[in-house]
Amino acid sequence: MKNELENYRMMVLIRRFEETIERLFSQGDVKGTTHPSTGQEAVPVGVCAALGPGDMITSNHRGHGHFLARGGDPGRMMAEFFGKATGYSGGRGGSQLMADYGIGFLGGNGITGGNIPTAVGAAFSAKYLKRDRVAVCFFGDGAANQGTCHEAMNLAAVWCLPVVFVCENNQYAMSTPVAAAAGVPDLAVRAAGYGFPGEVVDGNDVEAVTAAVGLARERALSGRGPTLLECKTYRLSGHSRGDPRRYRSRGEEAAARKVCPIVRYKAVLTARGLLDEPADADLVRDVEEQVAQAVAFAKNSPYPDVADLERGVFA
Amino acid sequence: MKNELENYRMMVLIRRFEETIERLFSQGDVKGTTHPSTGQEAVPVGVCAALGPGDMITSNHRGHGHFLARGGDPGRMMAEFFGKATGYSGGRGGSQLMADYGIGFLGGNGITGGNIPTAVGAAFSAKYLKRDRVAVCFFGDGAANQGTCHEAMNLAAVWCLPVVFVCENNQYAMSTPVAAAAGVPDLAVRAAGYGFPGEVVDGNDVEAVTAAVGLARERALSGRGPTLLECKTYRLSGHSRGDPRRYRSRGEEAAARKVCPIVRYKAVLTARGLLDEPADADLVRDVEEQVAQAVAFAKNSPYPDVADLERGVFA
Amino acid sequence: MSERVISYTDALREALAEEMARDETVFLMGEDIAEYGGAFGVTRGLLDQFGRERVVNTPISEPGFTGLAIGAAMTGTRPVVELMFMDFLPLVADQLLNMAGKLRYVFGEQAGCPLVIRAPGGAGRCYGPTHSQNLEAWLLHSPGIKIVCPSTPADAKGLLKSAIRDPDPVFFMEHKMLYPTRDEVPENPDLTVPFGQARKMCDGEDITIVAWSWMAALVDGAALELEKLGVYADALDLRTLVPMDMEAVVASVKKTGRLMIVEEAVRTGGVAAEIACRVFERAYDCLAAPVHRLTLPDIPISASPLLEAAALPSVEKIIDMALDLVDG
Amino acid sequence: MSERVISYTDALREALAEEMARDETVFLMGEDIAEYGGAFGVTRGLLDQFGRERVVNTPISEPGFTGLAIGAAMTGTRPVVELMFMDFLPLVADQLLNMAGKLRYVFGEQAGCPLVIRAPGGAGRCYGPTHSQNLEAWLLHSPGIKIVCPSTPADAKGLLKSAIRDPDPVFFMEHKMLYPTRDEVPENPDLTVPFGQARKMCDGEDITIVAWSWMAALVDGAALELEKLGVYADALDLRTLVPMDMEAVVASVKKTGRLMIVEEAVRTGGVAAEIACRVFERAYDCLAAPVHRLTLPDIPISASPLLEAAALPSVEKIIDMALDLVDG
Ligand SMILES: Cc1ncc(C[n+]2csc(CCOP(=O)(O)OP(=O)(O)O)c2C)c(N)n1
Ligand SMILES: Cc1ncc(C[n+]2csc(CCOP(=O)(O)OP(=O)(O)O)c2C)c(N)n1
Ligand SMILES: [Mg+2]
Ligand SMILES: [Mg+2]
Repeated sequence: MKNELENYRMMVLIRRFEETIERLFSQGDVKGTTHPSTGQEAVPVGVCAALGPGDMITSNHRGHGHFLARGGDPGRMMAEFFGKATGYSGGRGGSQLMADYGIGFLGGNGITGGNIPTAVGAAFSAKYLKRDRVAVCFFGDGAANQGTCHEAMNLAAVWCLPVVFVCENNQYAMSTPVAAAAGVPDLAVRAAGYGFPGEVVDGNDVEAVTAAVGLARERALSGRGPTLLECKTYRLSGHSRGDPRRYRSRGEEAAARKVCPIVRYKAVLTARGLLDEPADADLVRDVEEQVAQAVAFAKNSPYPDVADLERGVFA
Repeated sequence: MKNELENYRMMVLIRRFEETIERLFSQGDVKGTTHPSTGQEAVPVGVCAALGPGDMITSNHRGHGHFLARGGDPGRMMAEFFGKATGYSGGRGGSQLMADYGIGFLGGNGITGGNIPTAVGAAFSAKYLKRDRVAVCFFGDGAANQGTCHEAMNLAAVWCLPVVFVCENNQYAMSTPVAAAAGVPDLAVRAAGYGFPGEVVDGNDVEAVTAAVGLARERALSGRGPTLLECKTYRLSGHSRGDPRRYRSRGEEAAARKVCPIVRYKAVLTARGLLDEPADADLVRDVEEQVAQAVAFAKNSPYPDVADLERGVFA
Repeated sequence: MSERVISYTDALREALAEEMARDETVFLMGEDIAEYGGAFGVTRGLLDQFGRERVVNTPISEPGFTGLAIGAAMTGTRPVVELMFMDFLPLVADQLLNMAGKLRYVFGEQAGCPLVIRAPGGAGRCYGPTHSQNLEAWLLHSPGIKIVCPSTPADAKGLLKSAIRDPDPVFFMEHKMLYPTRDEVPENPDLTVPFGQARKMCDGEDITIVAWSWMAALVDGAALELEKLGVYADALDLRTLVPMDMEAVVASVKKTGRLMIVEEAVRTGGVAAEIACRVFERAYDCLAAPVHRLTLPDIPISASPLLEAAALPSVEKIIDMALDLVDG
Repeated sequence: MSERVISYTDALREALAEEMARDETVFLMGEDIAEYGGAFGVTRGLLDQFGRERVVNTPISEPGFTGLAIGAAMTGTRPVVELMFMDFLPLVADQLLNMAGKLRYVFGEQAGCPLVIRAPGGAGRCYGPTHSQNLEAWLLHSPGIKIVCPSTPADAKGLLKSAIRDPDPVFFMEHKMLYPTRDEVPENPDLTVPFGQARKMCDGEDITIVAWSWMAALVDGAALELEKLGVYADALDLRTLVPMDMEAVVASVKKTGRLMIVEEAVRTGGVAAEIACRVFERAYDCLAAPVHRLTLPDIPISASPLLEAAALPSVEKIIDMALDLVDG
């Protein structure tokens, strides 16, 4: 497990990164759309802290946190938003579609639920090639109602594959609250329909997430198959750029902000004597500097060559 | 509930109908393929005995029993196999695609799992139009692993729709035993993942099926939503025409044949004093006559007019 | 009597509201169409007006709720389904191809399926590879599905009303770039626009230019520019692809002898190929030059504004190709 | 050295076995491919030969196991997936269009996807509306997917081997009517058939006839008959649609001046339209007559033998249309 301050710093980095992206969008510096993971930082950070270097992740539309926590370079990510040649996808993918196979990040996915079977496929390869690694899939409460989720979980169960299903239940799929989208309050119970364990995890407690993933990973590596972890959290931002959030109250958001994973972990680390206000201020300043550098890198990077537009469809 | 002898007779009719179809195929009288429901007769007969006249059924590829039990005309069904103009679909549909909306039979479906959402749609209409009726969906153990099954069940749960999901678990999807296709032995447990009741039913006991559907129907009509009934049964025939059944032993089949729903119900009715050998022989002869008439009707019917080939795609 | 000027989005909403008021069996279903009003605001306000029973938010289950809508359409209601992006058409393609489009042909007249699927296609907003596609060519190759693709607010309203009243499954293609466009739209709730009648955007003798949806709007603009350059285009907005008004296209080609088709989709296997092929079949002798197709190259659509624009047809590219064809 | 005569099915099986022996990362996945050997027996015996780890029976979950196969192909294995019928392509269309076909373009060279999807298309066996379709036109309009469609046992073997070795996603179209056909097939396991090279079935000056898959076999037969009638057809089997050997088609049309395309799919929006359109674009001046398309009408395929045959192209219909085109 990474040390506590590193994890705390990563959560702050994700938060600042998302806030910066939102600002750049509203200033018109970057185009398209984006799905911030503000408020959900403990899930990716907690998950990635439990993973080994060979493990593989498939991500969804709300994947900046996943990528950063797995070691994605903020500069190359930022450059992707700016549509620059140095972006992870050279401007072709944008917010949802970046990947770095080298660090086991198999990319985001614009199709809700699309990345669940691919994670199971990565787990299939791992088992087939007898490599000691697991696949991890990040998906939302909304994606849990896609058919691909059902099929992928059942396939993983039948073949006893080393995969950890991480459902980030942030209470909403766009504007739709979980209660209006699923017949059960806890999506974790669905694991029983496939014959593997499902567990509700406090997704705003980074250490609880790491602990749960650690056990699930052990299970997977020892050949006992998949686990579903439903990490309950809250998306503090809008669903995507320009979401007026008419479907919930500002009061609900304010309450959630008070128990956000960064607020909570800061209190924990302070209580443990690992952090104090000056150290936190330093850390935040350092993170801000890192994000500013990422933006500068992106801005200073060249645009892709339009002459290459038709290159790369096939090998 | 229909009377016992009527249900028994219907089971015998389905058996003879399927056997006749198989013979016609092997003689080359009819072309294409077919999926016999031999051995599963108690499910459709038990289900339909519990339904009201306004209720609606969606069927799958193995639907002859469903259609006959719901009141389909054996002659027009047979004519469909022969590709005649008098067939339910005028020769266009064949074995899998016949319908009679007038008796609440919304048709078979060639896409495994395709008919599960449509049943939920029929239930949606019933609720929307405030009609006191339920929709019933017949699907197999194999279809339970399709994404559409998951989505349809969750939708029915969330909107509390009047639908009864009847899973005919006949132990195999084509050659694949349930244990190789699903992570759990009882598919009924999956209902808990949607928040409605799921129950394992002895699908070779026609009265048990009727009783379970009766309760599920009441539940649906009183606004308490869907139910999943997993009816355990056994397909005595091959999956489809020309299946050498390499995936199971003849011994297993012989054992199943001894507890087939017709054998069992005959014993029950005999014990109740409602049936004896002579009466049974009469009944069987009567059924055989009915099937023979259906074949004669089909054979004597005209072929469709090829000039109409392009008609009827749009209203 | 002067017409009101409203947006394409408002025109669509008006059509929905009018048809819902006219026919109680019409209901709306889709992801985030209630409080949120749909990703592009088309259904905004309809929840308040018609209630939750008729403006139904769905879970994210495209194959499931499309199949459900088909089942509903088979049994007495008229679902109007919103698919958040046309890129998700593949998720419901089985339901459309293998069920909705085959029901009537196979089961006969008992099996009506008055279903409308609305979905916004198209690029131009930098939404990237999986939120920018036009896939109507797949549906063109799927018997039993009508395809409607309005390019003006008035057509958006009139064609959506026709779609909802139609007894058959209709795929109703909207476009992200068209939503904010504004124009005159009749208020009369009895007015509809019939299927299968192309709209002549511009009259000319030099070249026929055929398009639909957002590309028709671009062609409309390009035709004006071409006029200034002394090139007179006969510009047609097809409005519906199934049925397709080939009479209008052929008549125009007979007049101009030159045909150009503008399609916002990858080139290979697109709708333009079918149109060109039909023109060759019916007006072979009248063509003074090969048909020109202006399309996307056979690549995914990038998120970057630069790469997206480079791939897409534009007014400039239309003008250049038209000049080329007329000179050539 | 005389070649063996084996069936198309056996040739496919041989290709699978050879490639599995050659490369341990190759595995098979699909419904009922193990004990049952697949609905058409292609994989029969491979379970015994390679074991359950490499011949993997799937639950009925087409979108799921196709997505899984993509994930596997992204991470070091080479899945060869059997889709029981090509009619189920829509169920996996999202996986192919929105994922497999876009990975390399978007994520770059790191994102190889050496995936093969095998599926039998076609009618002729009275399997009815949902088990008889050819849907390659959809894939033609989906960048990033190669399309392979052999019509002979030798090509079945050689092209399947190429497909398995290919670094990109390949849709490999088989055909129910071709499975039992028999012909000479090389035994040498190193021989492959490259993509993008049409096969000249017959040399002639009067008319070019282009086809693929089962239709190529019909054209082959028709060309012989036509010869007896004094009409010499230049008959081309495309073998692969992506990449497509337009050079061969254009060269032939330049020679004959007449083009006919035979496609076993509904007419509108089919592959034939694209081919015709490309020929017009590249060899417009060489055409002495309009291109003719022989296809299915725009209807579902019936189960009845009578109606199915009435809808399908046949040797007779090919001959009639060819005569018509040559005389016209
Ligand atoms: C197949 C598909 N349907 C719909 C969408 C549009 N969409 C993008 S994200 C989203 C909500 C997803 O909710 P959830 O899975 O809970 O993830 P969250 O956004 O909350 O992180 C929707 C509806 C999509 N991208 N793909
Ligand atoms: C989408 C789809 N996949 C595969 C098939 C081929 N197929 C037809 S029936 C069948 C088995 C279905 O099994 P189950 O649901 O258990 O029903 P049963 O046949 O046992 O009645 C299969 C694989 C199909 N028709 N549709
Ligand atoms: Mg969510
Ligand atoms: Mg079964």
